[in-house]
Amino acid sequence: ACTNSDSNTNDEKSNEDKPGTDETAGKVSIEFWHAMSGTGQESLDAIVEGFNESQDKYEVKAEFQGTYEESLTKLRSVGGTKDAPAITQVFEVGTKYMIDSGYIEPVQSFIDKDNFDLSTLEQNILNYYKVDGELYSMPFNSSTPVMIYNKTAFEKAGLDPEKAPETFSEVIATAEKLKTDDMFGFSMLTYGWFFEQLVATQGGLYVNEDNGRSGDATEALFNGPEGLNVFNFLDTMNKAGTFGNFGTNWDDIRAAFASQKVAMYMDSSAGVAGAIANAPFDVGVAYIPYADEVQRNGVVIGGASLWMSKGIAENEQEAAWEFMKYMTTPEVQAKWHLDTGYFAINPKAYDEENVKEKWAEFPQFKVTVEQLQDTVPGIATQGALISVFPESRQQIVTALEDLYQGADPQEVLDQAAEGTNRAMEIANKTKK
Amino acid sequence: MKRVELIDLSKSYDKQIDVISGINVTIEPGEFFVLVGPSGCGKSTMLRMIAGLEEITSGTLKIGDKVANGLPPNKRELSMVFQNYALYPHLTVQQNIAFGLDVKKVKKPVQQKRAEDVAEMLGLTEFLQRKPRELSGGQRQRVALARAIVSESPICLMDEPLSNLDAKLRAHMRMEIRRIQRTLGITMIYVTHDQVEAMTMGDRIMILHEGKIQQVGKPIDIYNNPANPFVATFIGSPPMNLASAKNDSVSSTLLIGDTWHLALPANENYSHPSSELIAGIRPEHLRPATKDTPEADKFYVEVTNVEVLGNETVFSFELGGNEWMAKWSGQWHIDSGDRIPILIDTGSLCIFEADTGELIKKPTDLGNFVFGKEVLL
Amino acid sequence: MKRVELIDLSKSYDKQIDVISGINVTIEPGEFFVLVGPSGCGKSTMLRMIAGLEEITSGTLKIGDKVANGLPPNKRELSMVFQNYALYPHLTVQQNIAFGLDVKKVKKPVQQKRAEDVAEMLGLTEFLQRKPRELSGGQRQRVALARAIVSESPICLMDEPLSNLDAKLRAHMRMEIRRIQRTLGITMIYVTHDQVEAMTMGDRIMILHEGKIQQVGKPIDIYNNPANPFVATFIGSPPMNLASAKNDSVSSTLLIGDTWHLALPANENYSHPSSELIAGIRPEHLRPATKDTPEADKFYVEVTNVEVLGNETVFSFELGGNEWMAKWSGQWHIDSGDRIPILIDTGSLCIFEADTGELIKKPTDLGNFVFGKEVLL
Amino acid sequence: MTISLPKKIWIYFLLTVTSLLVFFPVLYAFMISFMTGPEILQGKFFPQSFSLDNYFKVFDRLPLVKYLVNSFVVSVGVMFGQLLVCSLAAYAFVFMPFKGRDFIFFVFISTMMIPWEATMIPNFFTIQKLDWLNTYQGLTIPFFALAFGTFLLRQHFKTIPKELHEASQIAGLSRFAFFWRVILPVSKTSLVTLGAYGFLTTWNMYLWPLLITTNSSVRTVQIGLKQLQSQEMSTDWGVVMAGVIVVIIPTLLLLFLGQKQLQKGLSQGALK
Amino acid sequence: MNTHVKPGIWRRTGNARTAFLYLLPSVILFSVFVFYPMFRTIYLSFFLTNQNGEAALHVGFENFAYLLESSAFLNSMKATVLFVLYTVPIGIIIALFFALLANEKLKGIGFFRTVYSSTMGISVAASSVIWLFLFHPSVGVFNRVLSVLNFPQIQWLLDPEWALISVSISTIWMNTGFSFLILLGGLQNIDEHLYESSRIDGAGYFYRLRRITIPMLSPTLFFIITISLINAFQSFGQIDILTKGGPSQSTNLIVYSIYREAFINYQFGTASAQAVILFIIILIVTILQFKFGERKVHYQ
Ligand SMILES: Nc1ncnc2c1ncn2[C@@H]1O[C@H](COP(=O)(O)OP(=O)(O)OP(=O)(O)O)[C@@H](O)[C@H]1O
Ligand SMILES: Nc1ncnc2c1ncn2[C@@H]1O[C@H](COP(=O)(O)OP(=O)(O)OP(=O)(O)O)[C@@H](O)[C@H]1O
Ligand SMILES: O=P(O)(O)OC[C@H](O)CO
Ligand SMILES: [Mg+2]
Ligand SMILES: [Mg+2]
Repeated sequence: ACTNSDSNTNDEKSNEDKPGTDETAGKVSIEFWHAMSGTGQESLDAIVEGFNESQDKYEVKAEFQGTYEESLTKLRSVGGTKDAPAITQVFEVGTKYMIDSGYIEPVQSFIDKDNFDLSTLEQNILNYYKVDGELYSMPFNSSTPVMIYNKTAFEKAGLDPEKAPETFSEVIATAEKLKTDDMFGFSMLTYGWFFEQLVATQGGLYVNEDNGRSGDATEALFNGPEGLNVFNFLDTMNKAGTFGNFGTNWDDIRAAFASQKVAMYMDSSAGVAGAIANAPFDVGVAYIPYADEVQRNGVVIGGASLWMSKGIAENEQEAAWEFMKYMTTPEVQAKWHLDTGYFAINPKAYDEENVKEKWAEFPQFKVTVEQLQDTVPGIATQGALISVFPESRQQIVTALEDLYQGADPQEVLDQAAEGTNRAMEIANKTKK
Repeated sequence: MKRVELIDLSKSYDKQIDVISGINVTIEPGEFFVLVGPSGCGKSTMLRMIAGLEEITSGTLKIGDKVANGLPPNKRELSMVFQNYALYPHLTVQQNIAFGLDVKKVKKPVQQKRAEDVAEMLGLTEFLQRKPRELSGGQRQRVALARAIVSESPICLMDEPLSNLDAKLRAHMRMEIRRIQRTLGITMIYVTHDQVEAMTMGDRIMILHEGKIQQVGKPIDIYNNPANPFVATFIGSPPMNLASAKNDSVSSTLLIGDTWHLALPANENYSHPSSELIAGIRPEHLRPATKDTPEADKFYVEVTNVEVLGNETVFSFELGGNEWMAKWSGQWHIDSGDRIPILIDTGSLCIFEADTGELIKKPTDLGNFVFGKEVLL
Repeated sequence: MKRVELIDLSKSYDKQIDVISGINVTIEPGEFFVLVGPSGCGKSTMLRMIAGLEEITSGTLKIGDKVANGLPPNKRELSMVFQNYALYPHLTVQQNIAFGLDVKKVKKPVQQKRAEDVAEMLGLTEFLQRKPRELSGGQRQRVALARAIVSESPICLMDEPLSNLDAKLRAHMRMEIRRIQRTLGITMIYVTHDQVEAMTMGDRIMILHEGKIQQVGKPIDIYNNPANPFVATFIGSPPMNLASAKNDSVSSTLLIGDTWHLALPANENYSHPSSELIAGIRPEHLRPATKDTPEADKFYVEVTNVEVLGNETVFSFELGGNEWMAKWSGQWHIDSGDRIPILIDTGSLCIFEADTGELIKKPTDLGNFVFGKEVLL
Repeated sequence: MTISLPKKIWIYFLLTVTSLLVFFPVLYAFMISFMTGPEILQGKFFPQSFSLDNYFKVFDRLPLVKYLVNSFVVSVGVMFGQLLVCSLAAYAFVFMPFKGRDFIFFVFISTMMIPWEATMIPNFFTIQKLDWLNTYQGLTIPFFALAFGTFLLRQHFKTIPKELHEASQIAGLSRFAFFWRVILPVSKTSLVTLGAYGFLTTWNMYLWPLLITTNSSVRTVQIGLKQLQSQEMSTDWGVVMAGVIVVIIPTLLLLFLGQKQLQKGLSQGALK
Repeated sequence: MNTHVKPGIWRRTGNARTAFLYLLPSVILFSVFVFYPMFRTIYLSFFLTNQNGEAALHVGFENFAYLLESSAFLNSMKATVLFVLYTVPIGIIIALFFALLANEKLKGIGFFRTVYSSTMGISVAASSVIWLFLFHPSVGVFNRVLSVLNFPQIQWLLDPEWALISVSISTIWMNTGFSFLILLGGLQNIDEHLYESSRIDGAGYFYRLRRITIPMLSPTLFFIITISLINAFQSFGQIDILTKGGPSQSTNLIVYSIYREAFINYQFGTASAQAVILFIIILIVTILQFKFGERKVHYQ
């Protein structure tokens, strides 16, 4: 790919590090951009190493590129050029953008060519990433939200630690009981993702055009009754003083839970392992709550998937495909699941010995998987597809913050919807 | 060895008042030219203009026959001792001295040799490795001097280069500077406040006052024939005594300071008998009256102040509202309040016209001694 | 009006070499104390120690009976003229002068009045609104002086305050400083290189050499009875002529510089006849021989250099490897190479022991004149 | 100058108290770098034991040595580049009068006001076109010209006694020689300050190196720091703080060495 | 500061030409890496951009009109101004205080100087991480101290009333090191003789401070004030890590808002418009600062 890197001093280095030029080993070398840091990166590096050792035709180089947002920005800048990597990890809300960008090769073409059996993968996950029946990217790290609670505190408050509250009003009541001078009853990270989930589990849509899946969405729907339910739910607790606001930072809310400042909170399934490890008390994991007047629909998949670049050498695409396939194997998924708490996209992974052992030790893990598998398929739980999702999430964060400051729920939701509408309008207007 | 010519040179800092105006003078190649004048009269300004550091407001400056008004300083091939030294604070004494040589790409060993020689001459050898801030005032001044000397440029400008040195060192430096200037044939322009330097070092002196030339000439000529009262009082220490005077052509006497009647020789006659005059006499020409002095020639003065300087004694008295001073060799036991008889010789009198300041009578008897006339060989 | 006492004072900048060592001297209240010495001998250092700007390495400094070693400068109630002026570049002349008063919370109008008065006295009135960088060297120095004068502190330290002024202004300033010091009874410690200042301003002079006291005393006493050859050559300009000498007790003559035999009066006898001596005589005591001089008393010298200073003439000749100088009043027409007969009077001779430098014979005949003895009243 | 004892005590007191306040966060981070997860959440100040586990983990997880070397190369490169480019410009601004000088200077200054974030994307494309992605020059050259540095040096050059310029002119020094041999040595203090600034800001840069590097060949240590923190997985604070300590130690050392260069009065003794 | 030479025309241009040579490296680099992107930014501010960040729809001044009406943007401006007001004066005063302390000639002063300047050696990212911990609502030191002292706890970063103040506190901490270093350098350059002279006059500490130190330090102060103002307007890293602009937009400084608009929302058009407005604000502040500030500055 770097044939025209002329006489700069870095020639050697670039030859070494750039994909496709590892002539000495005769291997096809590709780059894999990801946004995994911390333990996620550790695990990922190990998996990549495993792949490289498992065969001698391909070599994958995993390169960290910053947060989801940062790596996407970078991808936008190099997309379609020789600097683009063969594989990129993009978060779920970037799906629409990626499809529209024209920089990517849908994995569906390889699936077809290779007769890859998709049914081995978790259907609920595929649901999200399938657009118009086609799979554009290979799911990889998937998470869902769960509600984590302090069993010991439940006991102290005279509640059944094995029975977590399920509906909004139950949560409100339980929170009331759990609230002490030092401890709030309930909390949720100020992050749009959780709001999306709480809307979806009620069967509510985020945007029109069937959540953006039957056409470009033009109007936000999350300020409808389902959204309002969520805001009212939070508002009630906030006004009652049973809701603890720990901001937008994952660590803050987790620390609050671990240091018993809050008894129940919403977290990603990927956070369960940490919560259990850090808490000096018994930790319970439950499904996310839903509004009393509706049926539980379940959760939308979160996390990220792997995208293949278009316009790169064929053998590089092949390498990328091989790697993706490798990533779906039960062994890899088991390791990934255990290291990080993300789901195994291949349910067979749950049959692996080490997973079983772990589940025996921490039955809480199972809850996250069950919740996903219990999810009712539908437009709502399939998740929204809009290209301006990050911006919309920002609007929600602001709305939540205003809500916690005592603003009117409907008003702030409408504002967020308005902002989202404008963003969508601009996006549609400027679309090529 | 270059001529420096100043033609109608003027300078103004604020575009309003000229601090220097209409200077016309030619400094000959190899000449030692001394510039004196009261504080603030524009000496440094003039040097700085010649050096190219100060813009010339009007007039022409020629260096070695070429007009140099716009020439940058580094093209003028001169060296300069700044009144405030301007040493390089980050360099050692050695490096400061050798700096100019280094600039001219003189070889290192030669640089070092020359720097050391000059340092030796100026008594700086033991400070060669120090930074300027670790030196005493006089030592810094010597470094500044060394820097100019070592460069051996054809033109050298020195702005009060010896002001912070003691008498002994200064005497030594006077000689050395003069010697070097002669040996190398440097054209030297030298600003000083020191009478001895002015009198002994220069081929010519120029006296500047309020930015204007008062007189240019050989030191001794200026001393003997000051062009105007300003020069008369400026050159010579203590200065020439001055008092208003009137010429009484009838009695052929001169009335000095309204009190002293001095008989004039018959042939002396001042063209403007009615006009106001200024009479001047140097302190050393006010001599003690001796036993043999006829009483009529004695002037009695009441001493107001006495200073015994070791080898001479200066006392003051009042005449016509001015303080007059007399200087006699030796240590005299005089006290304030003493009445002392003194002698005035008309021969040593200067007379100026009061309005124009023009010298109309030169002193004739200057206490000039020639062996064979006064003393027996 | 405070005493300043220095007891065994020493100072070292680098903890190795003492630049000042073992100074013991008491400066009386209201005294005008002059400090002289060659460049780099430690004068400024000593002033700075008294001012509290430089740490005292060892010894005791008392100001007005209190030990002041650790006293911060602002508690010492003194004023100082720095050798390098240390003007505040960001303040105008007026503000510079009034700075100390402002510190002492003197009322604004009073400040202004006093600043203007002093400026008037120093001829700075027209520059009051200028910044230091727009002044000439001498003007800056006068601002520094004004700043010290205006404060009227009981102790005043001045470090070469007149070095950049012309002779006329300097004479004027000498008088003014002396007058103010007397009127206010200030204790003044004054560093100078100027012979006239040293001789005329101080109640006492102290001569410092390489950080050690050479002599302290009244100016005229020091001039007449220098404690050692260093002082002898340092005070007086041109300096005292020195040459090695031997006492021939048999013929009762003194052999000076291996060439001159000087008959000694019978009663003169130097304790160590065999030891090496140094003979010294001041240039003004080398007088011209006249017709009446007996040929035996004449010494013929060959003139090597002549300087006519206007009111006096200095010429040099060589004696025993040293350059000697003679100074005669008036303008003498002497040329280099002339052979001139001169007279030496044993009465004006100084004799020092060569090893210790101790003065063993004071000059008796100093050309002292008293009216009534030499001249007729 | 002498300082009296009570004043000395008072100053030492103030120095100690304020430096403790200033240094507390760093000290705290240092302590945390030895703690285990639960210890941290319990909010202790002193770790139970000073175990180096977290440090081992840091070095284990990342090619930290390589990152440190890269950071060092890049920071030193930017430092020297800035010193050269800025001092040249500042010199022109102070010692060469020309028409429109103030205007050009102001244009220079105005570049400081342009938010870096606003220029980053076009710059990225420029670097990409130059084929400087993943190279040291891509990481350094865009930062060589620095209005801030030009400004800093100009302020300092303006305080240099003009007599030095004059003396040098008379000595026959060319413009450049004066710059090189007098101005730069005399301005050591400011150059050290600017050097420290350039080094440290480069050392601390995150977004740009992230953007123009796609692999670890020339990546700098701040990206490493970021890699230690994870968004959704519980951050291992002990390890992060260990990383923080590893990352700041070289810069603290540099500051310590640099401050020795901030000696008193480099232009003192120049004038009478 | 000029080489007083007769202004012949050839010579004047000669000066300009040499000057240009010295300025050339800066000029080239600025043109490529600052001016070109800046013009591009200005250009983009008149467009709506597509998902790839390319100008897609010319909208004239619409972006600006939208921003100036948008309460969110006005709020950003307000937050920015408040942030500048909180951080710049206090930061400089503290740094000056430290610099004055550390300028004393005492044993071990080097250690203290290093400590004071240490925050400069800690990247914004690293220090923000540390402060995030200090401000932590549950395990943070500040709240622990408050609870030990029996004061009500403060939601440092979560309460919109406090968030900006908290961010300001940490920003001041981060910036003192640098300001300190610059001011110390300035102090060190003041001629010792001036202090000597004033001490002899009996000037007390504060008098000296007011009449000598501050005026002589004025070029440095002017410099650091200008720089601090500009830096404050452009603070980004701490916001990103500490609050991400929240809560309730209370810390959504303009630069952060630009970042979000450009890097998260990928709206280069409006982001550019914001950048242009920010640029104009800083420009005005700096011009004022030069106009009124530099007058009081004393150069040698
Ligand atoms: N800061 C310093 N560090 C080291 N040595 C110094 C320092 N200041 C002065 N000296 C040395 O101490 C000696 C005495 O210096 P001082 O300034 O007291 O001399 P001075 O008598 O005032 O001379 P001058 O008449 O030339 O001003 C000199 O040799 C000088 O070089
Ligand atoms: N930069 C300036 N701006 C305005 N006026 C100035 C400037 N420099 C000097 N002057 C004034 O010009 C006049 C001449 O100054 P100059 O320095 O030439 O005097 P000088 O003869 O060298 O005096 P001195 O013997 O005191 O050094 C003085 O009155 C001085 O105040
Ligand atoms: O942090 P992750 O990987 O669980 O992803 C959470 C959200 O789905 C990101 O958009
Ligand atoms: Mg002058
Ligand atoms: Mg001195």
